[in-house]
Amino acid sequence: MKKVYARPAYCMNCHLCEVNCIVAHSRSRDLFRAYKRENLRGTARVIVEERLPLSVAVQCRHCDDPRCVAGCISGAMVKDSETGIVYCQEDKCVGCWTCVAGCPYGAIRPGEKNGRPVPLKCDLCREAGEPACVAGCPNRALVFEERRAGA
Amino acid sequence: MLREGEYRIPSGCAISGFINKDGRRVDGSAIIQSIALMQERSNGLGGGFAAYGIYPEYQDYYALHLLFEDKLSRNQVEELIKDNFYIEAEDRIPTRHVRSIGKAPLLWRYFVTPRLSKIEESQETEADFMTRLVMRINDSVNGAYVVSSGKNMGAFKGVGYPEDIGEFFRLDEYEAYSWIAHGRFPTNTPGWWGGAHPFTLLDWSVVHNGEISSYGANRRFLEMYGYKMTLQTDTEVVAYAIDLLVRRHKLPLELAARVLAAPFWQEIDRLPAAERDLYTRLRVVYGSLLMNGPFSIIAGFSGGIMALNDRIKLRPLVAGSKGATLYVASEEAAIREICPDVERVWYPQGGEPVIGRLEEESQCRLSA
Amino acid sequence: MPTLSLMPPEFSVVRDDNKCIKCLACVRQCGFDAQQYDAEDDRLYAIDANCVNCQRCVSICPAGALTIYKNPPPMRPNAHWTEGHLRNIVKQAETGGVLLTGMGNDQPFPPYFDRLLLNASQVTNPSIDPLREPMELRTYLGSRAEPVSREESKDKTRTPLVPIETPIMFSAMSYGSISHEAFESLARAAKAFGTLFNTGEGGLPEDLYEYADHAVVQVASGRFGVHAGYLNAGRVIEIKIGQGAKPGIGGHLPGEKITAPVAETRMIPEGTDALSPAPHHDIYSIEDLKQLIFTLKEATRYQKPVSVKISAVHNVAAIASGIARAGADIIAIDGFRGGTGAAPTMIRDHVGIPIELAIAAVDQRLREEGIRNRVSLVAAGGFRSSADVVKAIALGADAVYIATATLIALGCHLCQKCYTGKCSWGIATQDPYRSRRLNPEIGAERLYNLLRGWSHEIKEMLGGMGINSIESLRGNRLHLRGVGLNEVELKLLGVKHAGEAM
Amino acid sequence: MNYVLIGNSVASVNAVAGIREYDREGSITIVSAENYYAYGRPLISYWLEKRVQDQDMPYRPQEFYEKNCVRVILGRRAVKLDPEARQVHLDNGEKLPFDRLLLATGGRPFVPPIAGLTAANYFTFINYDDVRRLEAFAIPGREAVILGAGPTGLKAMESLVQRGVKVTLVELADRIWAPALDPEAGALVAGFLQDNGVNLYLNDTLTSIRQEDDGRLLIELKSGRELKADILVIAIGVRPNVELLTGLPGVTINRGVVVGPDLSTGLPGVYAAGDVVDGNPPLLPHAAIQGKIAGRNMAGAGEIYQPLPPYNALGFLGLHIISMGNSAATGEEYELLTEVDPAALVYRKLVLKDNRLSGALLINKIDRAGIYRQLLEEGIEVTSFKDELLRPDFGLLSLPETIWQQQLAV
Repeated sequence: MKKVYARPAYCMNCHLCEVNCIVAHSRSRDLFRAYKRENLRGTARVIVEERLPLSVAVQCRHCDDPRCVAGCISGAMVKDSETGIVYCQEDKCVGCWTCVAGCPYGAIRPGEKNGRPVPLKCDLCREAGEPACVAGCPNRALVFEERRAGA
Repeated sequence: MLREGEYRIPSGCAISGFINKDGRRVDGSAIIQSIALMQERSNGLGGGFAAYGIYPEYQDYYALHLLFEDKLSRNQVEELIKDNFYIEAEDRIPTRHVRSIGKAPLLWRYFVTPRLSKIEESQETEADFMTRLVMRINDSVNGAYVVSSGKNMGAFKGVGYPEDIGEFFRLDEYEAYSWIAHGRFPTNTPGWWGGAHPFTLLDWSVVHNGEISSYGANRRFLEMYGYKMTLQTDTEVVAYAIDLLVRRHKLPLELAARVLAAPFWQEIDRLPAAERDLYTRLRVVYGSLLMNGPFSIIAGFSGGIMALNDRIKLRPLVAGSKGATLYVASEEAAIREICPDVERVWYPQGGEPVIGRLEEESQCRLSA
Repeated sequence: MPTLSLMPPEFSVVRDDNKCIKCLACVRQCGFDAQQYDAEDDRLYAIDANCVNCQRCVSICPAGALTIYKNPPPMRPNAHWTEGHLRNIVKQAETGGVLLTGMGNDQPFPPYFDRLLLNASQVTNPSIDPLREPMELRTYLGSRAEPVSREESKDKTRTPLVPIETPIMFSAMSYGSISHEAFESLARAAKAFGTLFNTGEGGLPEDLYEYADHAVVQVASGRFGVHAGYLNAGRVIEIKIGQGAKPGIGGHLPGEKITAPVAETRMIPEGTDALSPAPHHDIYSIEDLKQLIFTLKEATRYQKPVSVKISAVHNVAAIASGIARAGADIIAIDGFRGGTGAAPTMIRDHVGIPIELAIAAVDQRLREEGIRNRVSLVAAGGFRSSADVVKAIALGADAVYIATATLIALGCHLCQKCYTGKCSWGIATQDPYRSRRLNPEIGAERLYNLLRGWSHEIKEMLGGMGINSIESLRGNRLHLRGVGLNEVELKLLGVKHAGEAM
Repeated sequence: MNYVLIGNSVASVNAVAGIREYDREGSITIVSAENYYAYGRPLISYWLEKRVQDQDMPYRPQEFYEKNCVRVILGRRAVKLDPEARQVHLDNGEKLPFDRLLLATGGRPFVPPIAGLTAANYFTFINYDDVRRLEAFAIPGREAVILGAGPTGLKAMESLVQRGVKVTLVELADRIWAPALDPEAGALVAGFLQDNGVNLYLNDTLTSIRQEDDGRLLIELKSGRELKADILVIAIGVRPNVELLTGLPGVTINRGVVVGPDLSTGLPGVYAAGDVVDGNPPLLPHAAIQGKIAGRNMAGAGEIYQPLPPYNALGFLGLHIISMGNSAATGEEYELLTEVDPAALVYRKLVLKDNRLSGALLINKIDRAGIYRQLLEEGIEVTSFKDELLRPDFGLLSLPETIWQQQLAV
């Protein structure tokens, strides 16, 4: 399947992937509303790790046998059998965070939206086509591509 | 590559020429008839002819056709000529009165041979010596202009429609194995007798239809080799370029044509290795002689003519043949006018030279 | 001990808090520590004095919240004592040093390119549409042997000609002065487009030898990175005598920029300053140059044309003639607008002559001497657009070198702080945190696009002039007209004034 | 191929998915003793709190069963397995033939013998039905006693507190959730609970229970303390439901059913997954993973199940705990890395043994916890980055480059 791959050699630590992710997952899809009205600062589903000069955007790897799905007590977290995308049906999530304990990449963070728990994890912007982090990466440090046949 | 054959423009020049490859000499009435047909391509501001084989009796002498604005310039030139040449014969070029021709300059011709001592002094070849002298007259003698300077050939040109110019110069009284002619629609030079076509150097004569956009580049390249562009027109660069390439750099005429109208790189890249190398070197070394922009030319030389289009054929050029005669002209009608039963007519591709030469036998006969 | 600064900051960083989303991209990207974040107060602020107006923060800010303003001059208006002079004096009063700067001469000398206009066809000859007709920009560099004959030349001391698909090459910028990423971008774009890049004086990194066939490998007075493999790998060898930004001056790459890979490429110890002497100490005269030219040709078995690069100085025509006669195949002339990673400000701004005049003079001189075909002439120094390129070629250049334009294409905003090694755009730096901002894949694309755009524009200008091959433009000064130039200038440039006929 | 899955929870549902990865054709039948489609059992506390409604209970939507062609028999108990005939007998007499059978019957609450305990006066906290019954009792102002302060007891506590019930926790051990929390963490959590109005009696247990005349319960503790309550919840563990296999030839039963590495029991074609399996921590992720692998193996995959150390995420009243492995360990043989911030109720402890992660306990700062779990499960030596482990920016880049490069390339 097509996944987002980080190319650390080109990651310049701007964290714009986080910004674009936040906007893409906001209600308004608008930068200013997302930050200023929806107060979504810090809710990115991609995590830029820094060990300067190295930095890298870490996000869900959409595993074949996802631990987050296996551990989900409510059945909110699923892997789409067609697309392979692992995503959370957010209105089913109860916020137990077993997924947080399960993810080997630490790519799921506990979050909250409108008073409800939301696991902050990449859903490959499954409704938009190209993930916002990739589309907005100014240095092509993130690419959205197929690397493994049949996966 | 554009192969429309013609660039449709209501103005333009007319060119026409033919050669009897068997050496048969004919008078000027046919060429006048041919060029006259294309009168609408001229505007009465210039016409001219070059004829080869017209002076068999002086075939070993350079026939200098000169025009002088005044006596003073003639005196200056004659002094120069006398210094450098033996004059075998000289006379006023015969003309007849034609009403449409305005005031003509003084028109003289000299049959000369260079003084050996002068050539030795200059450490030049005879041809270079001649070239330099022609340049010097054109360049430094105000009011004097060398119309032609080859052997057994001559150019006749002036301000007027070409058929009137032909009448004026009594071309029906000359016999030549090849004739080229030009009717002019001046674009970027004033109507001046010296500015009419053909342009000549030594045996070379060129008539040209078009405007050479690379003129500046061509000119500055030729200047490097001592050519002096004094005539404020593009056409002379063609004559000088051919002179440089063929006479001085010893390129076959066919290859010289491939310099003036070079193949595109994409064509060169497709050639077999040896050819590719040759054509690459030609373009690289003589790139500045690429005649860029629309043109069709007829170049006359001793023993032949060559017609050539620019490489994307932005000006008309037609060729025809019958028996031993090769015709080239701006328009097919101009050929049919003088050869109604022409056997073959074709439109040469851009950059593809059409060359007619005297057959070897007639060459010998004519120079005998 | 901190002393009172006599000068207020040159720039103000203004943040629109209504827009700022505090993503901190500006803080992370500022190469000069001007952008700051106070985590305790969750507050962003700027240290204006650090700002060099490189615009990195402005460009990266997703909210468009940043603007950098030039502060008003810190004094009464004074036409003689300009702000620049004041700042320089104060700086020198503080440091006692030589003023250093980067990039090219930024002073308001007359730009001749802007006083030249091009011709176009109307009626009497057709203009040519480059979208419909072939339009040829291929240019061959090297010495042209004449006359041409059917037989190939037997002369084994003739170096081959080198084709480039557009008359634009990338000028010398050394690895060390620019980042590996920038260097690689140039190499990749040159290869993709079929032109050449120039290694500058710092050698060619081992991992980029795959691009060597598109490299002009430079041999400069420091001889950094020069070895037989390097010379033989390149397509053209260039002896660098001078540089337009600093004629008569050597180079100095500070030790901080000599990282391990740079040191390895340059073949000098890591962390040591790389000093290029002002002259080549084996070239004190034209015959010495000839020896070096033939040494290099011998070392490469006459398979590489040799270029000699000089600054455009007052006697440039005669010097160029000498270089041609010394056996160079290419002469590169770098005008006074040429850029640099580091130069003394006074030199950069006050030495040398405009490339337009230099190229006109050299081309004319070589033609007068009948040796123009012996060399290719490459013009460099401040080419800003395809029109500049066209004008230079019409003046007589075979091709041009561009460098500042390539850096701008890669993100450079001409802040002129290359010599600090802190380049926010990842270009003039060896700091991996900064250099990784320039993804060579993107850089190469941008450079390719630049070449593509300029080349297409050149084709359109050629077509307008009614010619379909670049060689018909070379030295074709009839297609140029001067505007507002005096007689001496017109004569030197060999052009007529606008309004004069062909 | 006939697949019969006994039990209707995450193990069975995952087994369906596992089977269907390899076999799109075979018929699958699920037999559920409960009257509900599979739901995640931990959801019951959320249901009681009304944070989850009835319609959100199912673990998978109806389409899941349709898409995978699963027949679900609800409300029927499998009472007998006939290995000869390869049939399962249901409590209504129906006989289901099988080629492959999965035992995923889970466990049932362990209820100790306590004087006075009757079916009517206590609750367990395992099933949907448990909380449906409890719902009517759990009304504001009432008092509840919960026996057992493990995960189940704590979740029961949370839901009751949220419903306005006053809760008292009674725990036999010396601290809350003793297998996961060390004493320091236990104290931290105890303090938190007390701050939230929960009574807590440690080192204690119930000895008797009696219904008073007012209908309330009088509960006597071992310590002699007497408690009055309206609700009693017993939450001290589960026992595997192994009856179906008991006594069959080839089957070994300890506490649970003993399985081989491929999750097969000793009976040909019969597999087991989830809480019924011997030695398996009664945790949802483990059941799900086993179910998936058992399903694949039933369809012929031949996959090995590597026993996983326990890991669990538990949240109550806004406190979040993730524990894994040997999280309560304290002994000399362990190296402990800790970060404690009592004011913020933050406690992070990593248990190292031989420079490998042996356990981890994270309270209220649980970001990136899965990386620790991975290090623990894979037994990765952490010496080279030990000082990174508790850094606030700990992440993949803390690991050796070869590892994170590989991780990012997945």
